Amino acid sequence: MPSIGNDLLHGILPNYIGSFHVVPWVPYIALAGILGFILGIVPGLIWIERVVIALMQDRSGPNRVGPRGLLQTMADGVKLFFKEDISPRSVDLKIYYLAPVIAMIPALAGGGTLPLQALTFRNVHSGALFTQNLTVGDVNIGLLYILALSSLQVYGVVLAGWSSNNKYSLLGGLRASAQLISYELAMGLSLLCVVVMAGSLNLNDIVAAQNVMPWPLKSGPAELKGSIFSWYWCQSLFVPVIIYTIAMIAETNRAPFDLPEAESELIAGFHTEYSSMKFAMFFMGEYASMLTVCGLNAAMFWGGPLPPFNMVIFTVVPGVVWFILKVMLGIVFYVWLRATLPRLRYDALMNLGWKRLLPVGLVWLFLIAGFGLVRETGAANVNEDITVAADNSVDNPTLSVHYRPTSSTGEVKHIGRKALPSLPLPGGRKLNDDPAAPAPGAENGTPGQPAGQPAGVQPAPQPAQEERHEESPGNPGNGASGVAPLPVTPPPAGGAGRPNEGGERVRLAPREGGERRGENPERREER
Amino acid sequence: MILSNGASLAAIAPILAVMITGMIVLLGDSCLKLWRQAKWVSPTISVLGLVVSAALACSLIGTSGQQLAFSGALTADAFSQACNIILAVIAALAVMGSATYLENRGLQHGEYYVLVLFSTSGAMLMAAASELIVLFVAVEILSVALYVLAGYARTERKSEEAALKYFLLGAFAGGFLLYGIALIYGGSSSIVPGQVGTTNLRALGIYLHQMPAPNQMFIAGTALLMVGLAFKAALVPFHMWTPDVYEGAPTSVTAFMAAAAKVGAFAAILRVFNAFIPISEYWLIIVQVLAVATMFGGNILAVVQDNVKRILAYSSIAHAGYLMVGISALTGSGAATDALKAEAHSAAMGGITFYLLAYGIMTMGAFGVLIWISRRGRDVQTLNDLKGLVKTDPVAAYTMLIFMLSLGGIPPTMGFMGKWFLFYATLQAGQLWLAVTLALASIISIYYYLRVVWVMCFTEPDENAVAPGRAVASGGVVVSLIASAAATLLFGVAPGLLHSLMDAASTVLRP
Amino acid sequence: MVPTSYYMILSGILFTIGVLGVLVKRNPIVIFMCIELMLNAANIAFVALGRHFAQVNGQMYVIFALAVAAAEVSVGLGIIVSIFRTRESINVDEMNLMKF
Amino acid sequence: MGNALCRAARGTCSAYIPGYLNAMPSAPILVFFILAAVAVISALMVVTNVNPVRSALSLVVTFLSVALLYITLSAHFIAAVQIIVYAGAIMVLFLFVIMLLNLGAPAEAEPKNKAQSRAALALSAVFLTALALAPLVTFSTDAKSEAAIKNLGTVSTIGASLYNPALPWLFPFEATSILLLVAVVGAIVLAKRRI
Repeated sequence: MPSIGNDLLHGILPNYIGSFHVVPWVPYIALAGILGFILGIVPGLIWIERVVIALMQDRSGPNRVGPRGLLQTMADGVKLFFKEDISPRSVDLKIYYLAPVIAMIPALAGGGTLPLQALTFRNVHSGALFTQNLTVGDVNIGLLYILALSSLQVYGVVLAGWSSNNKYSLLGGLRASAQLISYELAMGLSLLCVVVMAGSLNLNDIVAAQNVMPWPLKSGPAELKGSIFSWYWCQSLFVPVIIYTIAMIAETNRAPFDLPEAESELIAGFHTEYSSMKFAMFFMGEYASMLTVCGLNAAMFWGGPLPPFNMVIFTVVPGVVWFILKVMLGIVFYVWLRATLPRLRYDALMNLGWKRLLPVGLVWLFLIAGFGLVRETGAANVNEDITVAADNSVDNPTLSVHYRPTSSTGEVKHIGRKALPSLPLPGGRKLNDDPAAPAPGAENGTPGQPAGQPAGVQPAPQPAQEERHEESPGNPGNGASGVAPLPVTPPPAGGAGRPNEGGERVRLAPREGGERRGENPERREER
Repeated sequence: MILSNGASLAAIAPILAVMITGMIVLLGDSCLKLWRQAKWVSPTISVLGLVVSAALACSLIGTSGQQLAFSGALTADAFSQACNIILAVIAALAVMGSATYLENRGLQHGEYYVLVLFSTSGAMLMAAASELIVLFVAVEILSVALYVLAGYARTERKSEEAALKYFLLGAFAGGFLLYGIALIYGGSSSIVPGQVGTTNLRALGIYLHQMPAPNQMFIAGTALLMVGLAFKAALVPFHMWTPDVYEGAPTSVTAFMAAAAKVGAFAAILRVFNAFIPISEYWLIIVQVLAVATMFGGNILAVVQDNVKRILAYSSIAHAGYLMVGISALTGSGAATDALKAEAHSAAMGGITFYLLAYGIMTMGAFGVLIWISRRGRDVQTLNDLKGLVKTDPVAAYTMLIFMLSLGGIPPTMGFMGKWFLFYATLQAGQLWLAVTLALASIISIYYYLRVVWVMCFTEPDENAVAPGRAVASGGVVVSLIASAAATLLFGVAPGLLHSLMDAASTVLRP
Repeated sequence: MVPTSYYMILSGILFTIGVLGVLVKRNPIVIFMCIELMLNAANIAFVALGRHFAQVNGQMYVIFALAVAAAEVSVGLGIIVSIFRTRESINVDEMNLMKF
Repeated sequence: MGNALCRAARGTCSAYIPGYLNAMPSAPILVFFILAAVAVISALMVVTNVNPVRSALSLVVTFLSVALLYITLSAHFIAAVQIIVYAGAIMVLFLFVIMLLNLGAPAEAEPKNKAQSRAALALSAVFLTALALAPLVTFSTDAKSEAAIKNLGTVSTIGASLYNPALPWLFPFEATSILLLVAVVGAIVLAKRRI
């Protein structure tokens, strides 16, 4: 799956010099779309929440301003905007003003790596088709980026609580920070299960890894490919999805985990002292982060932009619509929980996080990893079969801009390889390795090494490994010269057979690496 | 030779044994109720594990050569096995001495032994580390466990204060250590072919041997590394934390800390400076200054103390100074020929190893006596508490006498033999003035050791003292005291029994 | 490409600020923060040097330094919390039960 | 203009940059200086602030700018981990403890120890010159080509080296688990009311 760049900066400033491997405006579209969507939908979310809760509680809900009360939140927003801005005398002013801003930024930025849609374009000059993801930053650390931002989210709450100089606020802030730190672990573990299955931290790769036949089937009706059964909620990740969902609710401080703002104990918790627009910013930040975590949930466990079945009736709908639909289902789930569940006690909350979710997540991670290891080592042939099957199943794209969640030929090969849950084995299976290359874990891993020849143990990346392999049998001292009995044989002066501590073995030789890779990954790296 | 990963695991079996014992104690203590209720289980298992570790190390010490384990992360050679033996002995003595003491003060928990075992394994890793970052991780394993142990008596302000001081200064030293590693990584590029960096001590030794021309960055890195290690080994002027921490920490912890942390730190210093011998003209003078300052600083400051734990703390500083003399002798800077240099090197290696063992045993013994005579609730703290001990508790007094004589370096004790070996190595290295300084410093030290003896033997018991009566003897402390007293005398008379240990250590070659 | 020296100088400056902070501050928590700053300075140096040598080693060191920092923080803050339980202040100047 | 800047940023086709742009420092240098300035200023604020909470916040800013510096060094994984571990976990713990102990109120005027401060400043000046000048001498040559380093920081490279039994990182990685175990046990021993 082509990426706009290897890192965030390059992702934000796409490279459009040279022939068109990427379409430069796509990330900006995604950026505008995500920001606009998050900021624009929040009033709608509040309306949805109020209406759904009213429905569940069998009452009317908002029905005065606008049709069915649709404009009620607009009116509330206008009111908040024009309200007098009160800042209590004893607050720490700078931090007091900074806190709502800090609360909002990570929530808005968190959507930056969400996979909205895979777009297919035709190069005007060569006529070749290529796929590009509608993502702001299609980076190799996409998941880590979201986790990093979500870990920054706690600052808004903590600082608001502290700077208000109010004991209820302080307690709210303390509770929030403890809660966020605790649940981040369980959240990370559940997401790690997905990473182990997909073998990538890039959310687009993770979505692509779900776009295969559901696991036990090797072939079957094409409608099932990438269908609801092949998403990770169903592919032996039904426990992590539960853990993630609980953790995500706790991370966003929503009912039934809304202890930081428990009105019966702490008035309004960390935002007790906040009014008017600053309060509104907390409010928007909370909804924005709800959208982000639901988006992550959709991408990680529910197939992201994939339609529930690979049938024309579903695939005509653009993937981004499916994505939004899944996010909205998550939001409704939030509201449903809020309407039905009572708030937890604080110790119960901590116990749930540390004593239930964390161990279960850990055990499940081990299971997934072990399971993946067994299948990885035992199923080399199956791997090839699936690759071929995936190749054959590609239908030729004809439209120049073609809304289809799958991608071009090279990509599908890659997806085919990803069909099996894979553990990153020593020897480094790489995502964008040419699928024709031998499976690294099985053949080049160290177990088969003769014990007396540690010099032959290969360095990490695939291509460099082969070179080393040619040299090493003839020269057992290579890479070991730093270890020869000390004063007796000082290592030779040349650079090639240098010790392991030096460059050669440790250096990962990406230059040679690039040449040996297939055309597609090479292009990807250039960007 | 490079060991395969399986062989590497076998080569570090003593370390693994300690780690695994730690985990067993942790699991057993937290999961099994019976284990937790029977207070003797955790110490017994710990001692068993340490004995197994020492036995494994003894069986592996014969392996000759410079074995690089785990692709160069560790050096599993005879010296590291010797250090494993020393550390296992120290930790076993500490565990045996702790049980009663902790029981008396209501601190008896399995976690204590877990932390002792893990920090022992950290010290063992320090002795084996050949990659600097492994050294850093090992230092931190040792230190983090010791920070906690120093503050183990959580309700006592002194203990907490000790923990905080130790922690802040230890972490500060860790910062220096890490930055020093960074600078060495960068600076080594000028001597490593291919203009890349390395932090592998073995490789650095070889390259420095070929091209003893470090650049400024490398020298700056070495200096910072030295500062970091000097903090850990409590060399003057980086010793400020030592007396406070030793005084504040529970006595059993102080004993372990004084012995194990110092052995680990010196093993690491030895590894580092052994690799840097080819550039000794840059650091030798600093090491010698540190040695002299540490010997005199420690001894002179000890003279004016009234608190026994502080006296022992300063005495441990002084002993670090003696060991630094041994490091200086490693270079053989004054020796005329290469053969003489090699001889001085092996003499210094043997001497340092013997001294580490001697220091460990006699320190554990001296603190063990304090533990033995301290009564429920309060520690023996001041010299006042020891007044007339020979009348109230003659056995304890005579045992203390042995250790004091040994610490002071008076024959026929192990301490004397240790100093003699160091003295001999320094002479071999052609550093006569340093040898004379060592002798002078030891003469100063005899004053305060004999002062303790004088207080015990020639004063009347103090009514207000902590320990007027005979202490309730307990199995562990008694065994540990008997063992260390016997070892102090035995190896003082017949140091040849440790011949194989010293020989093994001296297989660490000059680069 | 930005020369490696720039990064090294930056890391030197940050390290010095860290050392300075440890020496002049009185609040153990802030002292501890300055120590974290020192570790970070070392990390910058590692990564910059690793890039300079085109080695992945530099980043490996950082991973270990991060783990060590995390371990130190948990224990250090534990000590500070427990010290605060027995006395109401944590100013290092009041840590004077033991004097030379 | 933007196009040209972009090219300058990539450092690929410098020949096509119009003459007037050659006088400008290239974009990476600018980015570096901005980030470095932020890092240094916020690091100074850690030391100069009397309020521990503000010190902590300044330190968070330092960590974030250091994370961005890692990105300019193409160490993406380290950058993400820096934010997650340092900014997201360590500093939150710091803030948590500061708030728990309620140390936030600006401390009563710190007793200034003039002699100590001066000694510290002098010492720091020495350090600064030594540490800052040493690399200037050592790194007169420029770094390796960009192609050689662009993949150094990816997750796969890091993972493949960290778990490669032929490299010396596997053992310290395992040893780190002991360290973390010690830290966990230690934190509980120290902070739990009843063990």
